[in-house]
Amino acid sequence: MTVINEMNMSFESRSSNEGFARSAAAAFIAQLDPTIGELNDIRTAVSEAVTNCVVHAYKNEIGKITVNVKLLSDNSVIVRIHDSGCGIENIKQAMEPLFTTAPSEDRAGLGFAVMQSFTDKVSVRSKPGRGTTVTLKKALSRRLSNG
Amino acid sequence: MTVINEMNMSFESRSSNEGFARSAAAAFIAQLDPTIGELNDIRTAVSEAVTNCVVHAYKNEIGKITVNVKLLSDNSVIVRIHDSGCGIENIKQAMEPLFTTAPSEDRAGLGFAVMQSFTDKVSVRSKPGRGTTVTLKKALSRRLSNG
Amino acid sequence: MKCRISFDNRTMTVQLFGEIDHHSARLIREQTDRLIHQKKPRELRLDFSSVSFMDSSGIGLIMGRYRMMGLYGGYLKAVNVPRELEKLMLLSGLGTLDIIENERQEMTSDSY
Amino acid sequence: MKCRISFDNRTMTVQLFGEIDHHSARLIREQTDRLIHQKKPRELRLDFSSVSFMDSSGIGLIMGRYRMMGLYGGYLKAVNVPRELEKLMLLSGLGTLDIIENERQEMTSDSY
Ligand SMILES: Nc1ncnc2c1ncn2[C@@H]1O[C@H](COP(=O)(O)OP(=O)(O)O)[C@@H](O)[C@H]1O
Ligand SMILES: Nc1ncnc2c1ncn2[C@@H]1O[C@H](COP(=O)(O)OP(=O)(O)O)[C@@H](O)[C@H]1O
Repeated sequence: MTVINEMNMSFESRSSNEGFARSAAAAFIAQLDPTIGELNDIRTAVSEAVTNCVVHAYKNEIGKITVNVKLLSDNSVIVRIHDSGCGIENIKQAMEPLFTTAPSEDRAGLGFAVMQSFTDKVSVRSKPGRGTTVTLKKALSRRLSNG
Repeated sequence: MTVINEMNMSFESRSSNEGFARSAAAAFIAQLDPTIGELNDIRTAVSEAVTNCVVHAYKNEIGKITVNVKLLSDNSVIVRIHDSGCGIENIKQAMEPLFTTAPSEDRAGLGFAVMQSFTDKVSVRSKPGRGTTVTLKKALSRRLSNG
Repeated sequence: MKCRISFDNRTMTVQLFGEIDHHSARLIREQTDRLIHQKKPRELRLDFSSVSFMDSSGIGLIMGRYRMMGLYGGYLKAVNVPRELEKLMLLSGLGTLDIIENERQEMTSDSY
Repeated sequence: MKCRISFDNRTMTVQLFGEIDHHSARLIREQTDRLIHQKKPRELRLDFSSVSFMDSSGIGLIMGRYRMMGLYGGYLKAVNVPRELEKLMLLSGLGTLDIIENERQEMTSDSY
């Protein structure tokens, strides 16, 4: 599968950037003419991953978040969200629905569950103390109006 | 003046990215609660600068465009659009209204004129053969609803 | 994201606007919790009709208010939930708590 | 960005939609120019009522069609220009070419 278009962005882990990040990712992916539902799914999944960087990775500090978006020739999308924050000790446990290390802050523990149900594939790489990379893949429906 | 928030993005000089670039810049700046008119001005000016990278800087090739957006504490915005393309020999001439080196492609020669009238300050640095950096500054009106 | 809060007897209604995420949820939480503590309503109605986006932070917001209302012996209802948010609400298990006011019910009463 | 083209006698109307920039202008140009060459209309009406964004590429688009219509002895009108695009249109000097159909005129006839 070849990459037909690619975008990178980086910004600070301020909560006010959560809305920007999902909007920008959606604006880039809109080129593939996704359905409104597909675009909303991606917007939601990206919001979860970016929020996790703000809330968990850089708990009491401001750090850098990078987002990479690739549009592939088979009409699918790969979004990679990266932070250089605290990392995740136990990825399997972290991905379990309802698991959260910040219940006091109204976290529902559903971030990874939402990413998984709103995209086709979620992979997580993390090194404690070094940071976390979440990769989201989603295939878009092919539509006749495309092109 | 201190920078209260900052964003960087980079993408390829494909014309389909022009819409993405201005939308993403606008989504970031929306945090400052600009008026619809102010946001449209910025969207238009960014579109001109990015289009120039696609059309002029990287005429017959695909190159990298970077956009940096800074939000300042005095409620103003700085957007920097950079390419590593062909550069501009005579900046003064290039900025004259109606001047264009690509009349055959329906260029109106109004890109810089639009940037100048839709923002407060436009500065251009360029090295022939090395690339061009356009910096746009705009102060936003302070509104009571802010914060 | 702003919210408009109104009272009718012991019912407190929070009309939510725009996008609900971790950033905006904090502001909504601050505004609502102060009033819940003050007025101790019996029913808290969260109206989602003007919400254009929500992620799991919105679920956390609902769950937190649900628990808080329980402490006061009151209850919470999520009303006018747009179709696009249903997927998220169902995934979260909120369906089993019987706090989402069912649109089908409205449609049934319409058809009589 | 799509456009819808219709003919009425020797008037060709192009209804433009969405955002007009360098990217979308190319597609619009391809669609319109083919039909202008084929049908040689007397009047080309570009309808901007559904345009949400435009930059100077849109000015280039208008000017290019204006010249082309001139070659055929026809003329061009830009109609239903939204208020947000006026600033750009005025800046471009299009005002002096008398191709923008004036909204004030419509308002005057309304007030009779
Ligand atoms: N980028 C990250 N950096 C560090 N820890 C993370 C990151 N993302 C998720 N986690 C950990 O995984 C847990 C589960 O995440 P998630 O399912 O999104 O739920 P929530 O964000 O509501 O806690 C978090 O509570 C946190 O401990
Ligand atoms: N990023 C750039 N790289 C190289 N040349 C540029 C760049 N931006 C502008 N120019 C030059 O400046 C001229 C005027 O630009 P502009 O006012 O935007 O009008 P237009 O894009 O319609 O030609 C262009 O025709 C081009 O020669």
